[in-house]
Amino acid sequence: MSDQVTTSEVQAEETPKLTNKELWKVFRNQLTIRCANNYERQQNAGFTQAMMPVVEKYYDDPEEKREAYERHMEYFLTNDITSAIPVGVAAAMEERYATQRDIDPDSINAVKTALMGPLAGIGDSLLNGTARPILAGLAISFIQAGLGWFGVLFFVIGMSIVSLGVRYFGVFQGYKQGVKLVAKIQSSGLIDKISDLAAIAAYTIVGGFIPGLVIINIPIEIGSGDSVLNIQQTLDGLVPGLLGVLYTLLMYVLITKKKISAVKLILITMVIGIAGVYLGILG
Amino acid sequence: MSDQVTTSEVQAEETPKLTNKELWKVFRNQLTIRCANNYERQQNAGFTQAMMPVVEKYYDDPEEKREAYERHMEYFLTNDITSAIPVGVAAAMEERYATQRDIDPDSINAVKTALMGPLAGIGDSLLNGTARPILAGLAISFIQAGLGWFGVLFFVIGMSIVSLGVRYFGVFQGYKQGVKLVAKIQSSGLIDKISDLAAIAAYTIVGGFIPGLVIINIPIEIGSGDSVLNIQQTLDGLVPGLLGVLYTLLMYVLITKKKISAVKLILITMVIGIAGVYLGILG
Amino acid sequence: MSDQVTTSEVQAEETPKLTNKELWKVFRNQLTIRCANNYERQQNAGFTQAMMPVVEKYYDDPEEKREAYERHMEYFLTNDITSAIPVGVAAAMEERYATQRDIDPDSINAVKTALMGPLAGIGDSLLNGTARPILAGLAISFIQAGLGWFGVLFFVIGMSIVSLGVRYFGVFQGYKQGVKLVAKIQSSGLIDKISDLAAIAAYTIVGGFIPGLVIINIPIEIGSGDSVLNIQQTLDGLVPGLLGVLYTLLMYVLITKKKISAVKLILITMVIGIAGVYLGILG
Amino acid sequence: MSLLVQALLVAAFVTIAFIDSHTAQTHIFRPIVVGPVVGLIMGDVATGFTVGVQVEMMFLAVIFVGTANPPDPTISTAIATGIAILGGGGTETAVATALAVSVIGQMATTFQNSIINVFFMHRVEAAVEKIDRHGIVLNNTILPMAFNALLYGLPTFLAIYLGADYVQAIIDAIPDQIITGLSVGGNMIGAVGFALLLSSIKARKFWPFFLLGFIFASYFGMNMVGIALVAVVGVAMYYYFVLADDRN
Amino acid sequence: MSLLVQALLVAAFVTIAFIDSHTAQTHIFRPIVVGPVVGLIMGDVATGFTVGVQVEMMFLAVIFVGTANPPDPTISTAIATGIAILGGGGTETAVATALAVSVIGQMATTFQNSIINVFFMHRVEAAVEKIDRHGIVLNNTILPMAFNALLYGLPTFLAIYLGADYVQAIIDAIPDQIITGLSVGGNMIGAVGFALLLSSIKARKFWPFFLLGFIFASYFGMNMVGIALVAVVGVAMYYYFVLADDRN
Amino acid sequence: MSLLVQALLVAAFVTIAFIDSHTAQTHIFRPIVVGPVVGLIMGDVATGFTVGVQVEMMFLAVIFVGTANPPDPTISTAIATGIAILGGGGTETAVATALAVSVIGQMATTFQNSIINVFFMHRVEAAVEKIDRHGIVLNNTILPMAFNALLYGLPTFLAIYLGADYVQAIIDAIPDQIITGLSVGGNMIGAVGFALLLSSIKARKFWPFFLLGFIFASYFGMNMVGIALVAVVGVAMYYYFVLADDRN
Ligand SMILES: OC[C@H]1O[C@H](O)[C@@H](O)[C@@H](O)[C@@H]1O
Ligand SMILES: OC[C@H]1O[C@H](O)[C@@H](O)[C@@H](O)[C@@H]1O
Ligand SMILES: OC[C@H]1O[C@H](O)[C@@H](O)[C@@H](O)[C@@H]1O
Repeated sequence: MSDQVTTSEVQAEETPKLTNKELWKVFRNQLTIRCANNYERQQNAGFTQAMMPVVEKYYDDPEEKREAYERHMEYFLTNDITSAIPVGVAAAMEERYATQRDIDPDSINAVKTALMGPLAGIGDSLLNGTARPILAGLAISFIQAGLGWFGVLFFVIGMSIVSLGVRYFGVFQGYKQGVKLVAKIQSSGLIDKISDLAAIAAYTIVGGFIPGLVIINIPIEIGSGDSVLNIQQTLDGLVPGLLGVLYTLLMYVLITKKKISAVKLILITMVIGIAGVYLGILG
Repeated sequence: MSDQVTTSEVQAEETPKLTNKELWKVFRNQLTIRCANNYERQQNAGFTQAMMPVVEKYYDDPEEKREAYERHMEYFLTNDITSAIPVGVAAAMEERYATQRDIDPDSINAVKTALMGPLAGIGDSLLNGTARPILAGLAISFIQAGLGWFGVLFFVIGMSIVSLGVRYFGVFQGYKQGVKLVAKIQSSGLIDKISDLAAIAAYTIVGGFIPGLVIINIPIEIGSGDSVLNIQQTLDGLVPGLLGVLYTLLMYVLITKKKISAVKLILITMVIGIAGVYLGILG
Repeated sequence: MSDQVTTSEVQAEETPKLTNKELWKVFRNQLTIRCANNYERQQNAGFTQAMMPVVEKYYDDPEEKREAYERHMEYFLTNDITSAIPVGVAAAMEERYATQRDIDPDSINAVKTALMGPLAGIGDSLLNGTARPILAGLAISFIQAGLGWFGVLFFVIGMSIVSLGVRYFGVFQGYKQGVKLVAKIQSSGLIDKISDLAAIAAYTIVGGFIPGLVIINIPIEIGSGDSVLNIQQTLDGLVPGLLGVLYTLLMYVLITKKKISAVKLILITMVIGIAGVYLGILG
Repeated sequence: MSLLVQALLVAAFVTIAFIDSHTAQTHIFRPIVVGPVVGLIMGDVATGFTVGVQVEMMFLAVIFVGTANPPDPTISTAIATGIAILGGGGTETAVATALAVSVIGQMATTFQNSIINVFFMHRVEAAVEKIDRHGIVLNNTILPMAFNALLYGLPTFLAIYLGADYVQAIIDAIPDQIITGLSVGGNMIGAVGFALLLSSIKARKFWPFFLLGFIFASYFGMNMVGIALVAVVGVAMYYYFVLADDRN
Repeated sequence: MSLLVQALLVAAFVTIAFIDSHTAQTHIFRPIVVGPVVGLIMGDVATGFTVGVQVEMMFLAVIFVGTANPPDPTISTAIATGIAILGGGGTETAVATALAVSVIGQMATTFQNSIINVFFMHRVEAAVEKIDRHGIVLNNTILPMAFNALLYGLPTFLAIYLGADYVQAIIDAIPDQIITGLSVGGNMIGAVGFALLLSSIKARKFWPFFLLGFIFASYFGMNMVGIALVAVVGVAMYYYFVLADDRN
Repeated sequence: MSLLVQALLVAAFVTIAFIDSHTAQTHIFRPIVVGPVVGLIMGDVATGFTVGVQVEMMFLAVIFVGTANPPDPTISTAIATGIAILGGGGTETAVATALAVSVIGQMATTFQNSIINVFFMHRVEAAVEKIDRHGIVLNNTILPMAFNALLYGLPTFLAIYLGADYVQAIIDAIPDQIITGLSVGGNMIGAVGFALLLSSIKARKFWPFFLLGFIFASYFGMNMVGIALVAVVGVAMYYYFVLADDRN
């Protein structure tokens, strides 16, 4: 196998690589990942724009170009900042496919999809859930200590470093790792293995985030005096966060089995929230 | 392998099946599963009565009939209500053995035994530990709200639906799944796989139930003033629930190694309880 | 394979075994395991002295004797008392190597190293963390109850039984199990399997002990009034015990990658502690 | 209605309730049903509801598992309701005696499971030898259920008929240590049932899951539903990642 | 500076802040920045800092995940700061209105994501069909960002220009149940995002890890970082002990 | 008995106690033994018991693991008992000084392990080169144990002989930050021991178990016995479900 790898690597060397300048272009376009964020296919348009420098460089045939763009118009949702990593990886894979034709173009979306879940979870917890509150907390303290605008600047610069730094890392390193990846992609079931590991991370993270982020509370109390039955407390005594996970699974079934669009489900959910409050069964 | 399965299924079609009327008979007899519940072999007599309609239908030879009945007089213990599931499965297996002779009759008890532990745990936690307190809590609330007999009726009807519904499901679905099972039973190690999975569930559940359900408390305090040593607190500081699990393991050793009967152990345990209270070392 | 084992066992029978008297000698020398305990290679000298009776019995050639002693001068660290187990096992392995030459002498240190982590963890938690506080607690209670010297004696005798009993068990049983081990050692990858299982135990235990035993606290508070940011609380809100595990991993990197000696790291750590307190960033 | 008739009716209901608890389990044996029904018989439904609700709430979290044999809620509710209505001493004292009386039901059940039903089960075995269908039904169902009248109906009848003082006298006659001892023992006998379940497990190599379940419940105080979920994770992982992989 | 100019400047800043939150995310959209900047525009930096710090602390733990759409901190800080400076009624009432106003931003974002951007995304799709690079950029970036002026800038302008009473009147006009209902719904719509992520997972057989993550968070109250660590353990164990072993 | 003789006897006992802690570990080095014995020597057994019990309880939960080097209980009990008896100032102040003095023992042990015993260990190595059995025993056991008299016996002797004021003067001379710093450092040096254990592990691919153990202790506050049980589960599962399966 090692011979084979070497050969692949040799071929890889021969592939015209994205220059640093072109990668910076990808970086700039990746910044728009959330601009047209929408409940139908989320960050798909943004991803497509991020891929523009790569598609324009490697594809000449209009039909192929269109196919490449269409590929990235598929559903895509992850943390805005860490999405730079699949952007970098996808750049390497498009490059390989365009120049060598030795990988399956479907594998590009397979890898993107695999990375969505883990990167959403890790990005949200480490950036939104950790870095931001810490920097904001420090900034508040500086302001309290009378440092005023210094605190504000400290926060903005700190968050810029985090946001742009991770994106820079994501695009450049993602590309570099993507190049290594495609060199080995013929080896048995590599894409499957990536999907497997990503599935483990995504399932664990989604399952673990739900109790804190999908919150449904039934404020009904039956009876009075000593023997009041608080429904929410009873449910929490059995399985804390049960309603949130059940509602998520209901959404899952409606999306996968009934093919109801996310846009509809979100509007329905808002209506349920308001109706539930009016009826006194949610709150 | 798929060919083989098909053949088996074809044969299965040819087997004279239990009619709905006969399954209702099994259902009625299953209701007696706990009548002669005893500490020697628990629900064995009840299981045997539940099997009566099946045994009487399929076996003509008296010797075979006796063997079939004896089979079910073996030790059996699970939740009264969920026991309907192994009853249904065993019905299908007896049917297959009687008519086709292509399964090992020992596998019938193997499957029953495998299902005992998981169904005891799941039945007790979901029926006794969840459905009953919720329905009772609601009923209490209705009564507190002045609805009186409606609350009582609500509780009795609710619990009847739970109790009889699960039994109905158990006998009919258990039978249906059992028929599928026997069709595949020749496939490599299916019984072993069922036993393996059941063992995982049973071990987890038994290990996890012990701290809440086998409670031993040593009320001894040594010393006085600031330096009182509370033995129970010290033990709980190391391994909460240690004594309960150790006592269970002692019972296990006495049953498996010393072949002491459960009846004896239960009487001895009661005596230990009373003696311990007299001596002031339990309480 | 069973034939092979039998043959090995027959050979094992023929090996001149350590007599009980000689094992007692090992026991006595094992008592010195901690005498020259040092931060460079910890209990290595003590282990070497413990091996003396074995080395002197089985090796005649001075060169081989020296090699055997040198072997045990390697790094060794575990709980003082449970270290008797690897002492017993190593005695059996030295015996086998000296008399049969059919095991790899490197495997002796491999087995010793494998046992270090698990025995440190289990020894410390069960002896230092469980037996000692319980016996001391009881002794205190006896003293409080006016039994005076009886409490003291009770404690000393109790701890002697624990300390010497476990060592006796360790040397004699360790030797016995070691003899069995070497008889099977040719079987495929036995040493690897022991190392694997020991690695699992050691990693779990070390990871699990760090939060309680490597404690780093940053007493800095920024801001004032309602919006005080307590750094330690913020860190604990994210990952309790984070600093301790990071410092341990830093030490790990310095030891394995930078080859900095443990003695230096310990002195540096003490200096960091004192400097940190002076600067108000640790405490 | 004379007290004799009332006592007989209450005893009959308790017997039927125990038959229910041994068969269809519509749960008429629970305090929340027994209280009102006995109140109806004794002519004071309101008190019946009060006592029923109170005792039900005391027993809400008591779960019947394996051989564990917790204090009996059925007889105790019946007697407590009767005493409350007859004695007129308020529901509080009635409920207090109920708890004490529940030990009597517990003792009766222990006796039933360890002596009486062992006897009948062996008679079922004899019937099986003779392939005697009617013998199976007689000894598995009819006779054991008839015994409920003796074990649970009779004490109830006596308690109602002879009155609160009599019950109190009997309870007082039982040393405190016996009562505490029975409940201490009752808390322990679950161990036998779990040991029986454990000994029924064929695939012994899965014992680490026993320790796993224990750790979660012991150190993290996980409840029964949580443990069942952990079991599901264990089973599913073993199925997908060990068993299913072998198939290939 | 006239109020008109001030209101226009604040609205411009809010629009820019929202563009930042949709692109580079330097985080100038956070209360701690918005407060002081609006204070500067309105001529009272001190109040700007006070309001900014207070609202930031209220939103410190609110995390944006998937489709979950929490109350908006940007508009609400801008308006609260404006009201505090103009109304002179103290920061407390200003901050209180801020929370109510945050629902408006939340509604705007829901509208943007579910209607407006769906529209633009389909226009991007059309541009792709025609391989029209400029169409992609126009419809993915320029037009959606221009809409921020309408969705977030305009309400801000009106609130500042028309004043506290006007804002209060609008808020009062919205029934309490709508406001609570929107926040209840907002707490629930995360379910859709998680469902989308779940439906994107190919290797369905790993669902037991979903239950595992849920158990740790539900029963043991583990936080997001802890869950991420558990995911690392799961991935690594599967990699080393299942995948890597297969390679041999 | 003159004070000189008493001080010598106490110093001798402390030396022996340290030899015990380095060899057979009958645990005569624990406060609960040291207190009464020193009391006996100093002629006030009652005070010895009081101080011994109090210091023992302060050190009850302090566990010696790896390189972690907690405050020393032996010298400090001896000196505290001596001071309490001689000074007559009550046990409270005596015990308070004990805690301060425990840092001296801790420093001595750090010195012993990092300098003295490193020296002797190298002499053992030289003896091994010459296959000199007596050299091994001399340098591994006899000389290091003799040094205990110097490291622990001498300070004890001086403290008792020169008296409470002297000890206090020395303690006062040490800056507070040094004392706190030593204990802060002492809390950290366990890291080195754990790092050494980690670096001794061959099969690196099992590192996920490190994270697992850490998660259980960190997030769920599991104690050492619990962690050991988790390790047992891990080892057993890997043995049965990975290693044993391979055998087939
Ligand atoms: O635990 C299984 C089962 O055991 C016994 O039969 C009774 O206690 C039942 O209530 C329980 O369901
Ligand atoms: O969860 C992933 C991602 O979902 C949405 O795009 C937004 O809520 C982001 O803040 C979040 O990072
Ligand atoms: O941790 C293992 C071991 O390390 C050192 O040798 C000492 O702290 C012992 O008390 C401990 O048992």
